[in-house]
Amino acid sequence: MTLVLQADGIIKRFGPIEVLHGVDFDLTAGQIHALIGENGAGKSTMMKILGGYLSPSEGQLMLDGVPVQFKSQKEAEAAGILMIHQEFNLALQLTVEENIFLGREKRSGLFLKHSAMRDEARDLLARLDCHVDPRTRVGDLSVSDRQMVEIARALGRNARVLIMDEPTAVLTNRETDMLLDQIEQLRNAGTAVLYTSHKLDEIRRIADLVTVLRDGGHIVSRPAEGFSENDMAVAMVGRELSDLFPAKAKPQEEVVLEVENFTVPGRMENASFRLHRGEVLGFAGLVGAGRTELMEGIVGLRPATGSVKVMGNPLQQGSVLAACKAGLVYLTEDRKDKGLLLGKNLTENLTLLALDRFGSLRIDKQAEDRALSQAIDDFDIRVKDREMNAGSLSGGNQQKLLLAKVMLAEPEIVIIDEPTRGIDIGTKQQIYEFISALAAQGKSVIVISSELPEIIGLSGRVIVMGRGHIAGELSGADITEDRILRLAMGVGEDTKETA
Amino acid sequence: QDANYTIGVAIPAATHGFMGGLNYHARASIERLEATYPQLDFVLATSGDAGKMVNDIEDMVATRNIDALVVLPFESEPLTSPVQAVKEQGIWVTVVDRGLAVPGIEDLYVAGDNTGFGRTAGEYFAKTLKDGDNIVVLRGIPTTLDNERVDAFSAAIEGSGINVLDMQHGNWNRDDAFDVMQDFLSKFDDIDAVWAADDDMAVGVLEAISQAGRSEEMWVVGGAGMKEIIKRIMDGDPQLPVNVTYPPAQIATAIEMTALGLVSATPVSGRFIIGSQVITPENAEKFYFPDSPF
Amino acid sequence: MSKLAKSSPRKFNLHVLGPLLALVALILLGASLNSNFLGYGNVTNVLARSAFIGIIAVGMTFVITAGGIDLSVGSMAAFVAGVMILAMNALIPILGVGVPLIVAGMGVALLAGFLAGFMNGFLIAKIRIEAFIVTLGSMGIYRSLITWLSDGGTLSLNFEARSFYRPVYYDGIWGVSWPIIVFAAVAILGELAMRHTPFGRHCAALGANEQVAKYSAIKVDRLRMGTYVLLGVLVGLATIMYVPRLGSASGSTGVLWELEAIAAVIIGGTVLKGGFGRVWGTVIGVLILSLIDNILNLASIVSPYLNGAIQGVIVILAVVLQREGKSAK
Amino acid sequence: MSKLAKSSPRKFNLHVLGPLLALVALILLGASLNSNFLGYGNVTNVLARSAFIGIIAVGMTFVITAGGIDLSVGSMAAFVAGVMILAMNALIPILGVGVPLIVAGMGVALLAGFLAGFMNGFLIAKIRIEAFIVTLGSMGIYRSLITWLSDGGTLSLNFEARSFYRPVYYDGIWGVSWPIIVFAAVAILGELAMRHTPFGRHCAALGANEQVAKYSAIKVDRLRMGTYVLLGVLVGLATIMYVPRLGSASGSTGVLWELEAIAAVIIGGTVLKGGFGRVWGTVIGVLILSLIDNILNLASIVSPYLNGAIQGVIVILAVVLQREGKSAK
Ligand SMILES: Nc1ncnc2c1ncn2[C@@H]1O[C@H](COP(=O)(O)OP(=O)(O)OP(=O)(O)O)[C@@H](O)[C@H]1O
Ligand SMILES: Nc1ncnc2c1ncn2[C@@H]1O[C@H](COP(=O)(O)OP(=O)(O)OP(=O)(O)O)[C@@H](O)[C@H]1O
Ligand SMILES: [Mg+2]
Ligand SMILES: [Mg+2]
Repeated sequence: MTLVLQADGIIKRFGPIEVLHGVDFDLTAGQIHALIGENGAGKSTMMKILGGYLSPSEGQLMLDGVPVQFKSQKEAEAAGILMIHQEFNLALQLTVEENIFLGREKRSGLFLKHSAMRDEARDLLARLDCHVDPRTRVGDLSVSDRQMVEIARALGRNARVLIMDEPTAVLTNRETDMLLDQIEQLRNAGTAVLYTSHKLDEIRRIADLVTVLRDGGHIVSRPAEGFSENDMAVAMVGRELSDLFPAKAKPQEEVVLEVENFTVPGRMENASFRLHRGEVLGFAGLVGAGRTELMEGIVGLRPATGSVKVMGNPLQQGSVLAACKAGLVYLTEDRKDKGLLLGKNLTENLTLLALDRFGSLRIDKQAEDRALSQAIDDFDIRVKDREMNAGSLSGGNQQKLLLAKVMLAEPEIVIIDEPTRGIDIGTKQQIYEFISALAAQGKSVIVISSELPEIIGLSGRVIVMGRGHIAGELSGADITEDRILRLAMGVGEDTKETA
Repeated sequence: QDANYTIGVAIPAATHGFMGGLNYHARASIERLEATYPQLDFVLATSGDAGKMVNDIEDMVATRNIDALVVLPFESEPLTSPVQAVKEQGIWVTVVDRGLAVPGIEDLYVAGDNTGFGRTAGEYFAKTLKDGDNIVVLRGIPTTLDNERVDAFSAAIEGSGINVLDMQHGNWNRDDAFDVMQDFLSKFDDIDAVWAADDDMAVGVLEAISQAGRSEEMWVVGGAGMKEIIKRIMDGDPQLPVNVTYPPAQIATAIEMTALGLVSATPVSGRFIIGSQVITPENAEKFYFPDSPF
Repeated sequence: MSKLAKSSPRKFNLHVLGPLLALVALILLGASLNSNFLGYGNVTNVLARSAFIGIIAVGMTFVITAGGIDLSVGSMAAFVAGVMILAMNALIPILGVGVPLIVAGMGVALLAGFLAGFMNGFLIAKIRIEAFIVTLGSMGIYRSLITWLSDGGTLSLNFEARSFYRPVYYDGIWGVSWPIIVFAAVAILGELAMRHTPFGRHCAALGANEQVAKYSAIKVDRLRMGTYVLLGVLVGLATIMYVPRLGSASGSTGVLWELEAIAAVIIGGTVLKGGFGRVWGTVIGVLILSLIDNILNLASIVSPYLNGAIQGVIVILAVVLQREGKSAK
Repeated sequence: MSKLAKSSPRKFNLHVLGPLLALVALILLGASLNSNFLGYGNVTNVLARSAFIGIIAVGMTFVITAGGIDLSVGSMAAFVAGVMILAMNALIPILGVGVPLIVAGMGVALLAGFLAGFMNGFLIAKIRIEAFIVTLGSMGIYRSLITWLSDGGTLSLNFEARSFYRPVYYDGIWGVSWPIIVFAAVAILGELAMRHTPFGRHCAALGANEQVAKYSAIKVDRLRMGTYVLLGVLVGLATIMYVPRLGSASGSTGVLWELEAIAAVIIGGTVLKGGFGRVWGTVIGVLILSLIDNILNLASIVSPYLNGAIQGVIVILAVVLQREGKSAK
């Protein structure tokens, strides 16, 4: 076991703000080292430093025992260190194949070897059991497919050190399994892997060594053996965690949302369902099931046919504003491209959806400020400086900001697509409590999630979608992983297969 | 009355007053001629730059089989060889106003007299102003013909003791002239006369002067005989003592003579220089075309 | 934008002050070159001249902030002026020369501007054609329409009407002429709209990321259209100030105003790709541009042929000053 | 762009065919208006004169694909032509009139173009100034430099030299004149470079997302600079074809070429905001533009004053055809 990359006493400041206070860290060939911590703990920052995207304010990096300073990410890459970003790093207008080979195209003489690259891209994706055509534009892919492309791209360049920042945040279990297998293969092939995720079971499954960060400080590093999920959670959050899921509220009779044979052309067909006041309705399904499309259609973001009634009144089709006024809002799964203005400050992002509440003619800046403070404690958003751009919030905190933005519109019905994507366990708990609190207040919530425990723990009723259709509905005690998966994959009771 | 003829007319686009007038006279005479001579056919093309003008001429030759070309070269140099090429195809060539770089290409040359234009104006200044009087000059769009005019003007006032405070380009444009004159006025406390060299510019200049309330102090000489200006000269406006002609109607003359040459046996080749005359309140009437746009 | 996002507070200041510094530098230069430069007359001239481009540039700021562009404003202004003049001349028999006539003329101008802006906006927002192409097209269209209306020559306002209308450019209150007052008003309102109203916010959001704007319940098409209509109306307003100056319009009216307006906006620190706009910066940009001309005329330092070159250099320098902060990154 | 990203295959076809349809429509129109339209003479004329803008527009395609813009090409061409002419006139005593002189002239043109492009590229890529401002500035600079060099008049090539040089525009091989051959060559090479070389890809990546390009070990600054240099050299090449045609350069040479070139690029389907470029589309765009002029000359349908309007309408229509697919979304 040889040390490949070491970091001693890494300190990182952004302007006046110190976000890492002297973190020691090392990566060993053929070992998977997991880095865990709350949102904003500094995981991504640490990884970016190791990957050469950021340079440490203080402290020393050592490659094979020799001190190094990566002037740019290129140098790190030259040294065989590769990083998969938490936020995607793909050019949307380019095709999958173009993205995978960007900067290292295969060529014969001057010209590109298209077919060679296309085949290799296909193979790489196949290793992840992802079967998108390499010629499709990345912009046309679902988030999860995009993530797969991002990973395939890293796999393509056989690295000595592979840094993965929450690669599974947007994946479903099935895809996650694929990925984890690949990672284990890489480990066995002698790659040093640095891995982070908020899904502690994954950590349990693949990590050899676990390091916990809290508020930019190094808490512990210890072997994964005998480090239970609960202990990890405690080490991360710094307090005992009570039961993750709160008690389910009892829905009322009144139907607040009624959808009749609703179709989003080309994406999903003929869905009908009802949502009751005070209910938490879960939508489960594999990637590509069309849940997102259905919901986007309902709130008027996609051309669609079918009838939608809110509180019994038909909803004007194709107008997000109308939906919002009717008290129906949708929280997108794609926080970076559809959720937040990364280049704008927190306030402008927070109030964008509900701006009319801050004065129809003149925006009341004080009120906005109060709203921000409110949101910061309500959702426990870790901001170092109120003027910072949304883009420089940590991933999980961006998700919280997005949640706050949507809730600011005080909707009667909230559709949350992947509510806890990239959110730490402590905060997850807060959000779950928040969701059921909403239900308790007589609001209604639809939760789309690819994390079955979440669906199961939260919803009183679950609608399962598969291949663009509603495959079935489960409620009460019937809501189990097994039955959801079967419905999702459309396999009968007897054949027990795990795809 | 047997054969049909096509005459191509290529002139610069109406980007400022004078060219506007020229375009007007061209179209007017074409209508007249088409009415009188049914066997005549005209192709009129206006172009914003030399390159486009060459394109137009090429097109006329290639697709409209013209028998004669009347051209007011956007610039002399660039059009010389293309027009020569046209001539070599045995097409009658009439050149208007701006001579080609190589003499003897055209069959007929009708032109105003740029040097004369500048000289006439200069002479008027020289004889009207006293030694030591101050004038400012507004130049047109930087072109050879503008240079010719200004050089001739300077030559004519040479030694008269008039000193030229400043020359700036007003680009034959009212707004630019207005701005330039405003700045001249804030820059110089004593200006006795302005050579605006073009009536469009004169309009802007007069406006600027009256805004500064210095109308008594100086008079203005424009050029090319725009109808509004002529009118004011007729009415004896002290600010506009005279004007110098540079007849936009010359294009009409050229087109008519060319047409005549085609339909009748009248020999029309040669050079016709339409000299620049001084318009005074006395003779102003005969230069006044109320329905011309210029 | 991403650059902007990154520029940290300290650098941001320089970025903000850039255009201001350039302006001050120019003023000092001018004052040193010519004693009349800071005189009432010259200052009034420069400000009044800036008004046309200025009023238009304020509108352009919103269009660009929302991620658009409009190349047609110059010829649109010429066209609107032409229509206004024709309308007024036609109305004299009915209304006679007097306030009603002027008001009618102004109405026509604003309406024409509104319609022209609406056309652009419709093609861009609804039919979804590149703003660049649409406005390049309409630029040609309006330009040749005015040439056609004026028969290649100049459309002039009836003489009496003109003398009656003239004060709207030349007079004012307390020695401040109307164009300046209107420009100032438009600038202040624009600044307020950009900084303190949902409209300004939404423009920035739209320019920054159309998707996010859409997901935030912003009526993207209507908003985008709104920016072009606003610009059109402001062009109309600018025309109202322009016509009384010389009382005429021709094919050469307003040539290259679009470039000047856009340049002013960019010099002012608005981001060409959209997402961030600054109205006061635009105002400074406009002043910088007209001061350059003014100074070049006041001090005939070099061959007038080189004026363009000097202009170019100064424009670039003004922006270098401003970008300094960023280039560091 | 995001729109483009989403356009599904079926719609994409129309999007691809759009410009082609427009071109075909124009050709049919022309043929129906005038029998000589498809004649050898006219076709040659149109193609040859498209060469200048065409060669430049191919370069512009790369600049725009990489997320840039260049407004200076028109005046750059004029300036380069001027320099070339001065150089050749100066060299005649030394080299005499002959092939060496022509070669020397060509060398000068290419070098001048290279340097001009380098200047733009440097200011944009290294000093990080908005491309729009830099090139707007250099547009003014080159324009007034040529006016100054030509002392407000026209710079003309010595007459013998011109007669010797003239064939480079008017002659060719197998009845195809040189400008057409060169244009074709540039277009084909450009298409290859865009589609089949890393350079083209990297341009698209840069235009699509600079961060991503940076993190993919692409030397972003050098690449961006490269696009402007390439464009500069192509401007030089275009000049080499242009000078023998008119044998002179003046302040009015190449006015508005930049707009024509950019329009051609956009009509061709390249995305103005960058990230996607199509060279063959640009070629079609260029042909569309010069056919419009040609057809307007073929049949004096309307008052020449309205030509601009017709042009504008057709340009917009050409793009509508192409955007059809998207507008559906
Ligand atoms: N460019 C920046 N400017 C200012 N602060 C920043 C910047 N980037 C990150 N930060 C701050 O550094 C802290 C650590 O961020 P980081 O992204 O490393 O958290 P993280 O552990 O990855 O959280 P998550 O699990 O949500 O991804 C956060 O408080 C974040 O706001
Ligand atoms: N922006 C998009 N453009 C084109 N196709 C998309 C887009 N987003 C998703 N798709 C496709 O639509 C189908 C459904 O999308 P999506 O994967 O979001 O469904 P889902 O059920 O919401 O799954 P998840 O939300 O877990 O990703 C998939 O085939 C996906 O590839
Ligand atoms: Mg992170
Ligand atoms: Mg989804």
